[in-house]
Amino acid sequence: MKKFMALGMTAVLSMSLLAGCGGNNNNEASGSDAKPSSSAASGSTGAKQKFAIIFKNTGNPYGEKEMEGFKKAIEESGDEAILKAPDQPTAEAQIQMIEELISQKVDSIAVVGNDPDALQPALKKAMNAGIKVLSLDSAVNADSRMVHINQADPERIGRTLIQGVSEMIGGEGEIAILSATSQATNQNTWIEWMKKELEDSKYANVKLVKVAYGDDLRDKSVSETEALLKSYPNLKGIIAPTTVGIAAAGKVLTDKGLKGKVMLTGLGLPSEMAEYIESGVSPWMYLWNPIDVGYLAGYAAEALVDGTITGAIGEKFTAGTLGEKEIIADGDGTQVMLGDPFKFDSSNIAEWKSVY
Amino acid sequence: MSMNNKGGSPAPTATNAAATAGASGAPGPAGRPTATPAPAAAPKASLSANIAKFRELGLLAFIVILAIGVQLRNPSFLTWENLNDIATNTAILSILAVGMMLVIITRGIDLSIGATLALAGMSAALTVKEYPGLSPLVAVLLGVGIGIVCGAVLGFLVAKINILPIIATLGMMNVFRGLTYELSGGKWVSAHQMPDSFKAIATGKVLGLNNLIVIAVVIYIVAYYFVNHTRTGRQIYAVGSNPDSAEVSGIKSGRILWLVYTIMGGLAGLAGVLWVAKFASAQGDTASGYELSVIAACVLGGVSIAGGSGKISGIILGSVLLGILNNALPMINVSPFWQNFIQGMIILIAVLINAVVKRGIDRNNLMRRRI
Amino acid sequence: MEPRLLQNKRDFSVKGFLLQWEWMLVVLFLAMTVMNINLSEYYWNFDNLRDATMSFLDKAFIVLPMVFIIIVGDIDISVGSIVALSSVIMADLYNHGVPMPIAMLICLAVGTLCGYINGLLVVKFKELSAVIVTLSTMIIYRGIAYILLKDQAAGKFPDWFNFLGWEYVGGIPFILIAFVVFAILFWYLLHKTTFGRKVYAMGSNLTASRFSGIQTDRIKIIVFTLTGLMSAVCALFLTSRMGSTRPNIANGYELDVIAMVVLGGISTSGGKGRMIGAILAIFLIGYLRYGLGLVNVSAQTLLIIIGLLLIVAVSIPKLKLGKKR
Amino acid sequence: MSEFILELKGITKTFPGVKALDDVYFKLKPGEIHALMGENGAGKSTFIKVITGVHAPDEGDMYLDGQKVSFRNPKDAQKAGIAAIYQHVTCYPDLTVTENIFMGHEKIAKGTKRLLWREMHEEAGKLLKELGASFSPKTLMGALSVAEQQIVEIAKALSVNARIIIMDEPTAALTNNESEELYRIAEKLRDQGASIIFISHRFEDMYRLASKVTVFRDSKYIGTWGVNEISNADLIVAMVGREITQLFPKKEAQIGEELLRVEGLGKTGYFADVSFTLRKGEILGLTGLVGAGRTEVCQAIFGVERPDKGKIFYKGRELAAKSPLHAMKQGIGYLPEDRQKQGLVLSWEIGRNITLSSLEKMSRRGHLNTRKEQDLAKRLAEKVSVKAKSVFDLASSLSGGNQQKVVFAKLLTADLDILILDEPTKGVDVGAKSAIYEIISDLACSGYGIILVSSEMPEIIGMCDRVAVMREGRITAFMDREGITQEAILRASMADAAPQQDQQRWA
Repeated sequence: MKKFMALGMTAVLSMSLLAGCGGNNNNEASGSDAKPSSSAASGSTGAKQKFAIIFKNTGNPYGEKEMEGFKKAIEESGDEAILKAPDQPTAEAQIQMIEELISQKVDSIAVVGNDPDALQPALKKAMNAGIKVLSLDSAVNADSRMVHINQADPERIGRTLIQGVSEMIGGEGEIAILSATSQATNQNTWIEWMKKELEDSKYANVKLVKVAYGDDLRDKSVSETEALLKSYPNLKGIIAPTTVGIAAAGKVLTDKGLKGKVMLTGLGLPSEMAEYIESGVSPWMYLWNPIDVGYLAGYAAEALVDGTITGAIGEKFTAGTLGEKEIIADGDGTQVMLGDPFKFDSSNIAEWKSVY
Repeated sequence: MSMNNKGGSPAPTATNAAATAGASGAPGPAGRPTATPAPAAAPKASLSANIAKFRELGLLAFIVILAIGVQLRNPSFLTWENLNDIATNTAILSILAVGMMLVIITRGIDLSIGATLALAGMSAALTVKEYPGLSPLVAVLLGVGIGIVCGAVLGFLVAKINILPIIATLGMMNVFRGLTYELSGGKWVSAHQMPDSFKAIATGKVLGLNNLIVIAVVIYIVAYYFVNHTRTGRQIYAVGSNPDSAEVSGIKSGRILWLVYTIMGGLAGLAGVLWVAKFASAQGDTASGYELSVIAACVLGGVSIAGGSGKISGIILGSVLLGILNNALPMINVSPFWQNFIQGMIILIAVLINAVVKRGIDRNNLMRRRI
Repeated sequence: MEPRLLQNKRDFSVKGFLLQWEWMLVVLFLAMTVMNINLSEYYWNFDNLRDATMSFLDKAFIVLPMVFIIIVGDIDISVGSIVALSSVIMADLYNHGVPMPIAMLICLAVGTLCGYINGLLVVKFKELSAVIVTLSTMIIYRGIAYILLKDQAAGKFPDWFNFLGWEYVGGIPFILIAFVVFAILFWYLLHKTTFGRKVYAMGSNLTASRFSGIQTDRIKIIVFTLTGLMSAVCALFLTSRMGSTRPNIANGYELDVIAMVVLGGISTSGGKGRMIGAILAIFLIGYLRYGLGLVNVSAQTLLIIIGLLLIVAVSIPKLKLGKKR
Repeated sequence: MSEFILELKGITKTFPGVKALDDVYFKLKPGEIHALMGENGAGKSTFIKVITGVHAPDEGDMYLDGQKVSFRNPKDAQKAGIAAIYQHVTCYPDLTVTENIFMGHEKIAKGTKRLLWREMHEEAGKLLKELGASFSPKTLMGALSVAEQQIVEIAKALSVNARIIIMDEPTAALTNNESEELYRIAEKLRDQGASIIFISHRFEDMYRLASKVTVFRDSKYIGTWGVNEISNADLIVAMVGREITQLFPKKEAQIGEELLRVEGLGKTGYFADVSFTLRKGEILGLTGLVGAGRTEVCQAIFGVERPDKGKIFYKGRELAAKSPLHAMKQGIGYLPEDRQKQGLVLSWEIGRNITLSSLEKMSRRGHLNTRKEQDLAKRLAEKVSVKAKSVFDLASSLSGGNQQKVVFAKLLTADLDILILDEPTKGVDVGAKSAIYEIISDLACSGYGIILVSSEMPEIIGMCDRVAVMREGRITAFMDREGITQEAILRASMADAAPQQDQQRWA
């Protein structure tokens, strides 16, 4: 008899559990507006058009900001934004999410690709279903998108970083790069451009000794940085084009009291780096404003959906506060450029560190 | 020692038996030496005892050789500073290894420590962010507390509902990880939001040694005393060595299990705070997959997954070996793409050698028995 | 003593029948379905339900043989890495001009080999538990994948390769058909053949099985090899769905797979469990994820739900036993 | 103040499904050795667990020195001075002897709860000396022989200076001399005023030691007698509930041609130049002390462990069994010593157990024909008359004797002509024993060649056509049916020149 009860209990438990979670998810909706689930959980079926964005992975402030900007743009034009991000930064998970969005018959999908090619079949399927697809930040290949929102020209990033570091170390000495995972596409492109820039004769005395990979893990980034410092005692500068890496490096340099001896620059979140920029461990670093990237993507998506643009070169559209933007060529695809990377130094870090 | 005992015991037993026999004036034959150790029973544990010794020496030797090798490639390896770094970076791992050893001794395993660590770390970080004035000690206690709660939940699932540890921890791993994200709302807590007093937990020094090292050492001393010199400590081994007779001899296995997982949780919580303080940043995905390194450390340290055996000295060596690997591979310019492979190989080889040595000793013991 | 005749009938109890774990899964499945239908208007829709399978069935191919391994009383946590390695080798060969069909065969061969190595190690070094062995091979296999592909992704497969993961046969996703076929094969192997019977025997009492003339070592090797092979099959479908591959694909698959097997009622202490349970579990988790995905439940909430589901599901029968004692 | 130190009245204990104890009575006088007998499953072990507080009785009272007591857990019983030595030695192989002795009542310092290792080692050493054991208390328990482990168990009982010591089949795993040893210890304890409850299947144990005997049957109380006032026969009746006409129904089988010839078989550390032959219809006894290498020889022939030296000839052809399967294919079957661990899948139905070793027979291209399987299982189960409702009952639900019968049935599925039976009646109750003996001699008559490994003299003497006695891995004597006597076997199994030999062996 108690066995039957157990069975019944199972049913009840599972029901309540699942329902409970559904509920919990509704609360989020009413609770914080930052929550992805917010708009959708209420299962609204109004005339509102649905614009979805998929970031690399959850729990990443940079991504939160990008999605926030996207949401802002979409809501300015009175539509509904769906914000998604898998728990692991993998293409597999993103494909699954794209499938889900296709089922929901959204009007547009903006994706920050975990892999340039892997998403192609899924995104193609979406486009065939009449969904407008664009990528932002980290691009997917030209066939699987209509347009790409480029936060900043990879060439410019690469070259500026080299210029920056060589200026810091007075034009001569050994430098090293601390990247994210060996797989990260945009990091790799930037590094390519850095190497190109270095070929310039004026960097004759600047020597790139090693590219290390911190896998965007704190502990690994730290031990990699320490290894750099020990293997290359007269290392002058470190370029870390990744938010985790640069912060970890900043921490190591601070703890080892190498401020001023080893220069640090790269791409990082102001909030993460404020400490080290104010202390001077990293005189300055670069980053674009992720909020704007998302915001621009939002307007681009709107434009694609209401047909003002199709993703062809030369088309123009107004992106809210960012004003008018034009679509330009990018390899065999097309893109919209946000602008140059933004330079953060002791003068302006204070105001930005609270923003993102 | 145990080898001689193994050999030494049976014959004399019998002879003394004869003595007592004479004493109680019993018939002749009984007095004659008889007992040959039942081969089934005899080799097993005495060997594992030998191994325990042998393997640690072997491990030590291996570490030394490795160190020398690296030193030749990169002279800055065996410098006080670098050793200090290794110790500092290994501290957290080794702290967790203590808890994991206890869990494994009871025939369990804990996959959730990475998540617990993250949860505790994040909560502590958020707290100090809100109340910068807060004494770091409070933050530490908070972290430990949260860890203990997580551990207690696991302990309950394992001990009271008796779910298999691997499953229970697998499930709760997801839960804790999820909670961490929920808690942080996807944000990170970064350096400038943490008061220096908090960051000082990990940077501060006590007589030239980084706090982390000191804390680890203290924990090891306490742990050593606990497992070797307290009743509860020994009962942990008892439960792992033979759960049934533990019941019979009135040991509350349930409580012991519960305790073990709670300790593991507490240590994970502590590690969480230290981690966050060390890297001056708390993320949702902190230390994901870290549990594998910890388990590897225990295995290298000779903690038997079958339960019942495992020594503090062993896991120290195990953690140190891993620590050296993490530090050395980048330093001798091993291509980052090879590092995975090498680490895996070293773990595999270590355990295989272990097995082979064991067999060797086994054979020798049999040789000694003249037929 | 007087020879007594034994009854011919197994005494059948309705209770016992209804109490099988699989029924609990069915109940859970219904509960889940009802919930999903209420949550999203897109859920109860043939096309959607059909296409959803495409995105969660790849893992399922590994679940099938993993059931065997766990029934034998071992475990294999290297499957994710085997998927990565075989997929990477296939892609690499193809990019070096090897014709795709051959590359695919080699992919299967690689998976099989990896599995065989696992099996061999587990059998030859009985004093090491399978956890340890596969823990290290897990790191090693993925390590090799990294060595081969370094920081590139390999892909640009011929279009027909998409068929595996994306195309339909008579309106049914090919991957679904393939899975059903394999599922039936493995179900038959486990429940209808001497091999399956021996696997159960080994899981319940290894020594007795050996003394009863079962070649335990051989069977263990076969089971591990099968797992390797099926991991490679998974690699084929996964790679096809991704259109490109890199050393870090299928990261953490082992945990998902094991979770499904356990949820399917296969006891990790060996000897117990049924194929049907595991299959139910696959679809339970798959559709649960999908349904919650439709209402865009955040990833972290999903984590929590899946975790709790696992715990709750496993606790129920234990609670029952608990009352008994 | 009653004359009884321990008294139980109307104890009843029910587990889901089974009534393990049904209104049981028991009285124990101070300084008395009281035998408790009964077939397996008669409820003895449960009874013990009630006394030691592992189980709480559903009904009935328990009096200690006339005071009513009720133990909530083993600790209470320990405090009350009750200690038990369990049937299967319950020790911690990974821990030292000292810890095993003091587990549950360690000596700890007053203030700091520190364990007082030195004190414990010293006391453990003392206890062991008293018991005539000489191994160091720091030895790992797992390194000891079964007999030595028994001694540790007893030391444990002493360490709590128990007034009531319960020995649950302590001699089951011991050789005669080791038993002798144990008897003396028991008597010593009694003379020191302890009361002992002694459980055993062996009548010799009872007659040797006990002054009173209480019998249980089918979890009921049958009666209590003075040992000298009840005859062996009556006792058996009391235990089994019926006469056992003939314990050793040895039928004369005619001995045929040679089936097996073993020449100079040897395995490092276990046995050396073992040679013997086995013929059709013959029962060859293989006896000697536990650890003399009998089991190892058998398993070598059966292909479990490869021998390093020597040849095995099977029907004239040389044969080196690579694996049990290979051996069985040739026609050699083995009934393992430990039926629970090596013989059966306890969690399985009887039927499945029976067919396990011959699945191929019931399958076509791997497909298993369950009909065929069940029929075969049923037929064989009936042939060896397993007491069960159907072949679908779980093996774990059977008594020791019936479990053993199932293992026999399993052997019969394969077409063998050599059976190696390793301690086939170990821990089997009287009733089932004779049944098993019957099966054995029937098999012999039907032409099997049988190797019967056993430590039980009467069994060997009653059943075998020839006996080979082993000592320390070598065969020391062969005897024919006529020549077999208890003394002869004992003489052959004991090392005369042993002491110095042993010294060398362990040097």
